[in-house]
Amino acid sequence: MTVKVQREDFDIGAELDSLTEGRHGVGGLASFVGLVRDIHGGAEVSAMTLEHYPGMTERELERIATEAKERWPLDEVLIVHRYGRLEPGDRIVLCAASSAHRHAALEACAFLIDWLKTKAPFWKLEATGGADKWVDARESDDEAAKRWRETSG
Amino acid sequence: MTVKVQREDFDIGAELDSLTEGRHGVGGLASFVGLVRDIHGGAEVSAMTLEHYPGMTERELERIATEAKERWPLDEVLIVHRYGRLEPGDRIVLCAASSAHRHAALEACAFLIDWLKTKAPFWKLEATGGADKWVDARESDDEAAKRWRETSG
Amino acid sequence: MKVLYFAWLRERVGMAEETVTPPEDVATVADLIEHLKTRSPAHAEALGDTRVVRCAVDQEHAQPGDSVRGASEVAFFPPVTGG
Amino acid sequence: MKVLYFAWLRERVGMAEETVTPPEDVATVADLIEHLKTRSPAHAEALGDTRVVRCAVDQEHAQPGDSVRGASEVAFFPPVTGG
Repeated sequence: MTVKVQREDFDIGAELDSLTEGRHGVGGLASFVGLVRDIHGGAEVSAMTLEHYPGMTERELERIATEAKERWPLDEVLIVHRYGRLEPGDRIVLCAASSAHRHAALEACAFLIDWLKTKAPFWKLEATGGADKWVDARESDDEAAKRWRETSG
Repeated sequence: MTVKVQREDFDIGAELDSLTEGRHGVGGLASFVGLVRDIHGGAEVSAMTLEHYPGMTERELERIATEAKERWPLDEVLIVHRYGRLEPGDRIVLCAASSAHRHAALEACAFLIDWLKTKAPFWKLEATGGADKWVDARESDDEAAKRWRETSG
Repeated sequence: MKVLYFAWLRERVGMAEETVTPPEDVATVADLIEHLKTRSPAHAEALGDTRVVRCAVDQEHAQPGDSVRGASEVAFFPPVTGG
Repeated sequence: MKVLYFAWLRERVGMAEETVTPPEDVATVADLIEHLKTRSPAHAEALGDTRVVRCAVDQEHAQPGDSVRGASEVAFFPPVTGG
């Protein structure tokens, strides 16, 4: 299991090769690369800055990688996540899972990226048309409202 | 859409980068790499030779790539498939799909590799313990029996 | 007409490719198989079990009843075993 | 106790980190928020809408009723927006 949180870009080929090199029981390797899009919510995005919580981010990513290994018969799990300033077309995240069985690898990879894209401890500051704006997490707001209400009653 | 059927190995990083380079509307890139396992059906495999039907293979792969683009809102689809002699740990196939939406990319990638691993026009000759043996396609045999029976009656 | 054989069908027939001019009454894939079986004992053996013989006419998958008239390339092969 | 702020909470409070020694009666995350709000108008404004404030105690997600006693690091941040 490998988890990296880094400012630098990553080399997809080198990262993926490291998962399978010398391992002859691996039938398949599923991976997903997330990239910065130039459009978000209809507005043009010129850049984005990802802030995170150093230390806690790594712990949370290791936790979800461990959960994937518990749910599926995986050989290896890899997560590489960038932070800092990123521009459209830049790579943000790579997640990958290898297994003797292709469906295990594919499902684990989908599970990882769904979690990473919605629940990983990152905050997005988007530059749209000159102005910098923190991206809202709308659905979580509603859930949160309920959560805080329950304990304040 | 890119389809390659080749004897040589491929460079995962270079192939995947070519799908997203300079395209800023792509949010995600899902991919799968299939590798030769050293075990098949309980027997140790020392090597495998993939035979194919040059010309028809490319047409069939282009057809399934086109079908994926019709089913999901994809930006690009890539299939690279090797033939010839391969050893455990060698890469056999790479398929990838890119899209503005991660679920489209993930589902299309799973669709492609399921088709490639079961229905692509390749025949496997496995070397197990000194002997070379053509791999059977059991399920298809039964279907086939029915098919030929229907027309011979 | 060019006839191609792949995988163990190629090995059993003993060749990868041959050129045949089938008689006038060969209309379908099934007819062509019966004709090819008369060419040699190896052909008869290789093409004997039609449950495990697949066919493509001009690089399109074909059924036993499909026409081979005017085809330039007919291929026979076992069920595919995938990549 | 070290208190950390992230994203727009950091901007509104006007600092990324501060060291606080809360009074004895601060037992929970909710208590700590009330205490921090007394430190400055910026704190009061930033931490005012608890619907959009999340907390971690010693790098573990925490609920408003969870204890902060003995904690060495408490962080406040908006709901995550993913990678």
